Amino acid sequence: MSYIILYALLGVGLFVLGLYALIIHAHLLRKILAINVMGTGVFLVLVALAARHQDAPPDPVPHAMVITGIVVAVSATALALILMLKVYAATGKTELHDGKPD
Amino acid sequence: MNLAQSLPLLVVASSLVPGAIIFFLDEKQTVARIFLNMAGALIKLALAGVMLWGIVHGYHYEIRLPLLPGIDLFLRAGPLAMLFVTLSATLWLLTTIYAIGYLEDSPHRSRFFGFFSLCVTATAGLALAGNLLTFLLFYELLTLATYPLIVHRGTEEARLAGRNYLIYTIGGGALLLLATVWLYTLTGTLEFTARGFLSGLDAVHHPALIVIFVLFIAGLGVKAALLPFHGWLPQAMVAPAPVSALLHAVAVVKAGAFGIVRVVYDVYGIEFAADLGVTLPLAILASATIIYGSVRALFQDDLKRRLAFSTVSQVSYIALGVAVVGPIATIGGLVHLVHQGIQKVTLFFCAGNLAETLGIHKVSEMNGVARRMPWTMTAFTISALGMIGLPPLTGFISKWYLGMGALDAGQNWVIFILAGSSLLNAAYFLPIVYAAWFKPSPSTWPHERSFGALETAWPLLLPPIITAALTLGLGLLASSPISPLEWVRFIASREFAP
Amino acid sequence: MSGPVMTLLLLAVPGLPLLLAIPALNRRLLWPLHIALLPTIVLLFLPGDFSIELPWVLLGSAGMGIDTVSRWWLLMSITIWIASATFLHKSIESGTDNRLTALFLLTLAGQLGAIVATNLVSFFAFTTLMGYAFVGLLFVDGDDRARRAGRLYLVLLIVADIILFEALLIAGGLTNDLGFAAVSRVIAQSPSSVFYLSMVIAGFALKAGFWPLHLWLPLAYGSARPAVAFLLWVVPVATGLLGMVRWIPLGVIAEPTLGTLLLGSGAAGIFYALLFGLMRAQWKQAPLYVAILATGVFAMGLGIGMVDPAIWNQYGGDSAPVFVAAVGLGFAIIIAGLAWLERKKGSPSDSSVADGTVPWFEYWPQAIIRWGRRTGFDTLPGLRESWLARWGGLLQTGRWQKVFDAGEYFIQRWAFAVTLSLLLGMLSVVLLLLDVISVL
Amino acid sequence: MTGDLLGIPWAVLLILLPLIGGLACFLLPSLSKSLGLLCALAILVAVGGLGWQLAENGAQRYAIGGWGAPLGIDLYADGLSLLMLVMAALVGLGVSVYSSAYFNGDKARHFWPLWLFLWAALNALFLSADIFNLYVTLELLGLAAVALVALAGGADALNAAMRYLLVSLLGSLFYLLGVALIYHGFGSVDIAILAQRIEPSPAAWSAVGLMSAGLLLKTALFPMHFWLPAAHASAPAPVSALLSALVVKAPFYILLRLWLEIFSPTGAAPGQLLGQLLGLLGAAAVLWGGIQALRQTRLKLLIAYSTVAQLGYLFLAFPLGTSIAWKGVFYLLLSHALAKAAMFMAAGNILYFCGHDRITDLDGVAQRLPLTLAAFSLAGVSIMGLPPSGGFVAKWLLLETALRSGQWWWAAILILGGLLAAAYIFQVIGHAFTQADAPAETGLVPARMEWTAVMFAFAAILLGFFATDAFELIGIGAPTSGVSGG
Repeated sequence: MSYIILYALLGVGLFVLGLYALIIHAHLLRKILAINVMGTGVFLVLVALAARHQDAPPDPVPHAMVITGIVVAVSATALALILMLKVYAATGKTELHDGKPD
Repeated sequence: MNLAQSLPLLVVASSLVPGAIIFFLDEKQTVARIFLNMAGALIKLALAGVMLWGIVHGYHYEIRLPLLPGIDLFLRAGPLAMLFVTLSATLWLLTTIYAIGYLEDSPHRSRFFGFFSLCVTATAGLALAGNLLTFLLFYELLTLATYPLIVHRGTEEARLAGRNYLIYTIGGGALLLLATVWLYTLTGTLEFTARGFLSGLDAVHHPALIVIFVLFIAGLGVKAALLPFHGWLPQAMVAPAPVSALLHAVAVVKAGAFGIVRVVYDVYGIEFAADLGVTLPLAILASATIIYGSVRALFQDDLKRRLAFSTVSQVSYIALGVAVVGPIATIGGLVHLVHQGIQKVTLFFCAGNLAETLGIHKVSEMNGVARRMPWTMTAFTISALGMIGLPPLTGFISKWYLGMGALDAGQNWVIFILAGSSLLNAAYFLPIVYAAWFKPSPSTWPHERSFGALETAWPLLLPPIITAALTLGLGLLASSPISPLEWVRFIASREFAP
Repeated sequence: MSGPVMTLLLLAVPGLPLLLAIPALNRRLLWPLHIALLPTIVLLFLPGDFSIELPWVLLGSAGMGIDTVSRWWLLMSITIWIASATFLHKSIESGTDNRLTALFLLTLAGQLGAIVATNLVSFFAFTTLMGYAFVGLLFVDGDDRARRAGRLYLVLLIVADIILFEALLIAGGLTNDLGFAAVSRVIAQSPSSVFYLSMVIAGFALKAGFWPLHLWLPLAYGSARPAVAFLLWVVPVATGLLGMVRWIPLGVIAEPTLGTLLLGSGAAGIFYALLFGLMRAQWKQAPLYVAILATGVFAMGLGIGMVDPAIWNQYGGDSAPVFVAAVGLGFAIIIAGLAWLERKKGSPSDSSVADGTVPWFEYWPQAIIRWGRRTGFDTLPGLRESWLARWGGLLQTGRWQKVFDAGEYFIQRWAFAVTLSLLLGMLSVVLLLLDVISVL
Repeated sequence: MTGDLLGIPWAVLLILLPLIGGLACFLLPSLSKSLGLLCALAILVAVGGLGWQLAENGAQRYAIGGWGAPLGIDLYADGLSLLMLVMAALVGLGVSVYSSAYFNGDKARHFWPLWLFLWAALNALFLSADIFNLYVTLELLGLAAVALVALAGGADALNAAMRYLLVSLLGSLFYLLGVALIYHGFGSVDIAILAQRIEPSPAAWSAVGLMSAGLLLKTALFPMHFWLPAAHASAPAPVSALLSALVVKAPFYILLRLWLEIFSPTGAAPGQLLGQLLGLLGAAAVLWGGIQALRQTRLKLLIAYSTVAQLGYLFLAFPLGTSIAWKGVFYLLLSHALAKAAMFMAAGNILYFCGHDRITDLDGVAQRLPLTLAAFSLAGVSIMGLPPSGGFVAKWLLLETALRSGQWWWAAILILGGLLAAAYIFQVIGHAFTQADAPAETGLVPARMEWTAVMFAFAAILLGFFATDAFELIGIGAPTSGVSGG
């Protein structure tokens, strides 16, 4: 088992971890963090898989993708944080109320 | 596309365009609305006349617009189509006059007349439909256009009646759609053809064809108020009288009956349908409806409900005439399409007059009403006697051909159905006539309105008198060259030509 | 006489009364009563047989005409109608119901039309018109008893019309030409003649009030005014008899069973009339029993004619109309005389007041309808209603609501979990895969 | 002249126009209304130009800035993209007109830039030729949409927006993981290249699984629709219209592209199985969405659940899989977009007028807002799939395929779904027709808002008459060539 695979598996692990956290935690900040962890996991997979063989130079395309992805993730996080603050201001809670009809 | 080719389209447009404009008229623009209504109705009638003349002289009127891949929107003015178009155009004119008088000073007239015109558009369209898809299109349009008319009064009762109407008709429409698509997957064509287009199909498909036939009858039977599907009709009586008149005489109920005629003759072909063994069950169903509707009518005190159950019974004559396989019964069934329309429209006009002028809604309130409104009740009486099938009225002609057709086809049991139905018709119509003419009238009526010298407003009085005269005239002169009977004979000769 | 004039006259025989009935509908008019009879009178005195075909009317084979037989009937009818009209004139003047005129004219049109009809369909149409208008006349004119009589007659009339319609259908199935002569010819050779004959006899027996079916006649007679009483013979009875003569191929066909039946009915009628006419000894009722007697005699004659056609050919064909005419005239004279006597004596009419009891022929149908309403036709919809209500209840009870609410809530809360389970499965695949890839 | 016009890179313009428009609105808030409307018109023209180009020259491919794959960004336009672009342009124009009356003041200032950015993302998404760009545009689309939902303010809307954002991000990440696997396995993200290279392999299957899962979550296929009703119902009316008409269609479009061009050759058995599964979920969505819609007491929620049901129809084509069925789905996309936009606008009008959208209290709407009710009803006709609407054409094609292939149960679902739709739509109409006791008016609805709704509804109906022409246009570049003929 090569280290590439190790990285990739690590990425997948982060992804699953983030997913787990996203579901488990009610606090919005934690949810947002969880999403970020998931994103990081995916980026890790991308970067790791860029090296097709241990000897060959890594493929640059996934790296470009990761950079793009990070930009997107940053803006998404910013929006999420703002939204969280607004939710807090409007409801006084940092959680989503579940779909139970009022 | 020349002018002659587009005539069918013009017939449809002659009510669609005025209807569309009327929607946008202000409530107060009464004159403009009346003008549009009358102009549309007269133009339609004139166009129908031109096309009748043309068909007799060998012209063909058809027009196609592509709709779906492989299937067109197809309007064709065949003899059968023209029978229905002429009927609807004539009765639309009269009903419009009636409705103008009936709805004087009531709210939402623009909306009412808009949908009214749409309703007639749909009727004309499904009469002229040259294939099942076009038929389906107008069939559904009819469902939708009628709904606002039924709930027009805006009461809770009207809303529930409308809901019930939709439950039945939308369900029926769904079945019809299913049947149509299924048929299309088997044949690849949906075009109405004299004597059907299915007989060439492989015998493997025959069970499927039987199922499709059942779907068709169920889908169309909802509108035609065949036995288990008739429940919406008596409830729909909350609608204003002109709507009931239109509903029962030309639009909804007739659309169902007309559809059955189309399916049996021009999709399956009567002989093929008989080979499949589906006509006898249809005949039995129609007979059961005839008897059941009459029996139910017997026990209704509400006049319009009684008339509604009478429709349930009478419209099934058409299906019966179709299902008793044979040229003569066909004549009976088809001519009843016209005759029942004229008679029933008269009855509803009269019921509306009673309600509007005197506030009478129940049979038990009708004692001596004929002294107060002799013309209305004369029209009513003539139509009621026509319904019973007394000569020389139109109902007699229908029953005669149905009876002769049954004998001709060796289905003697139908005679007993006819006799029983006549007896029941008499049992629920004659007490009304008796009470109206011969019982002493009460000192006051529920809600009397005065109209000067006339017994009621002339737009309310004229239409029933004309239709009653037609009941008499078309029956008496049934064999004249311009009668519906002659036209129906022409159609039947086409369907059964050797 | 030239063709067009005769045609016009023939058409006017039923046509003029019909036209005159329209303005009389809601106004009290006197003048049409006699004027309506004019064309018939003129026609009566114009010599020669004449007939016309009306190809456009009804089933395409309607026709009218006049011959020796119909002249006799016309003569008799006209006499009675004139008498009746005269009497009616007086009562209308004295201010009774103004609808009398219209109904009188309609009845007149139907009766005269039936006499000049030359085929089954037009005869049927005219007698129907006549019958229903006459029922109206009974209703308008009389008291409770007359109305009751009218209702009974109406029921008989409906049944008779249905039966005759079936007979008509049988005839129509055999021949396209429904003229009397053609039908006689065809029926005589047809295997279904027994059906046809029994239906015709039953139908007209109902209309003419043959013996067991005469019940309404005394009722009507007892309370109707003289003008209407006149008509009792000429309208329902005589026209019914005429129908039998016209529709049955007498003298051609031998049908002993039916003939015997008719004979029996006629004899019973005679017996009944004699017995009751004598027993009641109420002189005012006498003309009616004469009429019943005459009907019985006529029925016997018909019966004999059917048992042995030869006898009919020898006597019946000529004597029947004369007989009917004679009876009719006698009937009219008696009634007129009675009315005159009554007026002279100034005695109040002794028409018995209704006693409030409902006769059996009304009681039973009403009871059946009541029963039917109670048991069947009110419970059936009621049942449906209750089912619908139960269905509505099902829809409204919390159960379904809760199911759907809970379902949607479940999905909302567990959405992530649902997603998770879907995706974790896929992830495990991924992990496996990465293994595979590395091996490759 | 015509040559010059044909030479213009309309596809690039389609992305640039809203982008620049959005920037301009952001910079010049006072002019945002007119700028937005102008931009909407310009986009319509550009779509027209692109359509003409396609009709003349067939499917188009642009390499932006001359850089080719793998590093450059390629745009690809065929009939399917054109369909989506036309849909976006039509709905976009209508929404712009509607919004110009609906939003005022501060909200208008926020709305226009966001909306134009969203439009840019949409157009870019529909024109993307590679699966990574699809990811980027999808993400941008999601962010803009979330911001627009939040525009309504209030606890409900913010909650819904937050949930929507989380779901959206989650879905995108799944998709991106799939993209990573695909790229690793086949060395390209270009759809056309992948279509040739891809072969049935475990890697391909797992990528299919991941990407589909992410996209299904964003398309709100039952049972992953939980976020949709709240988001669509609590957003401002024009935004609801946008979301239901366009935004949910974008992930579906990606799914369609992948399925038709990349996944369909990846082996019959799992494809069949997945297709059946999707069909099953779609059927469940149709029924569940219909029932839930029927049970709603508020109009906008009803419409939102109706969207859930209608999205279910889209998935019925997966098990059927013939080109006729796909045509039906394409048409359903378009007609649903128009009809649903009309419905949400009508609901917006009612809300604007009555101040509430409780269905049982809609008395008298038929009298006071006849145009709005007409819009709702006509749109309902298309939603129910009654002729001659666009919805009918779609339903007919799907029914035909279902019956032809003997899979009658899908036909039953279609019929049942239509009945349910009729039930919930007429529930509203029935209440709207009852007479009001006392008029409870709060404000007059601007004519522009009523008319836009009516125009959309009419367009949804008229769509039924242009099916044959439309299919010719959609057929450019043969987007369904990968599937078996029908």
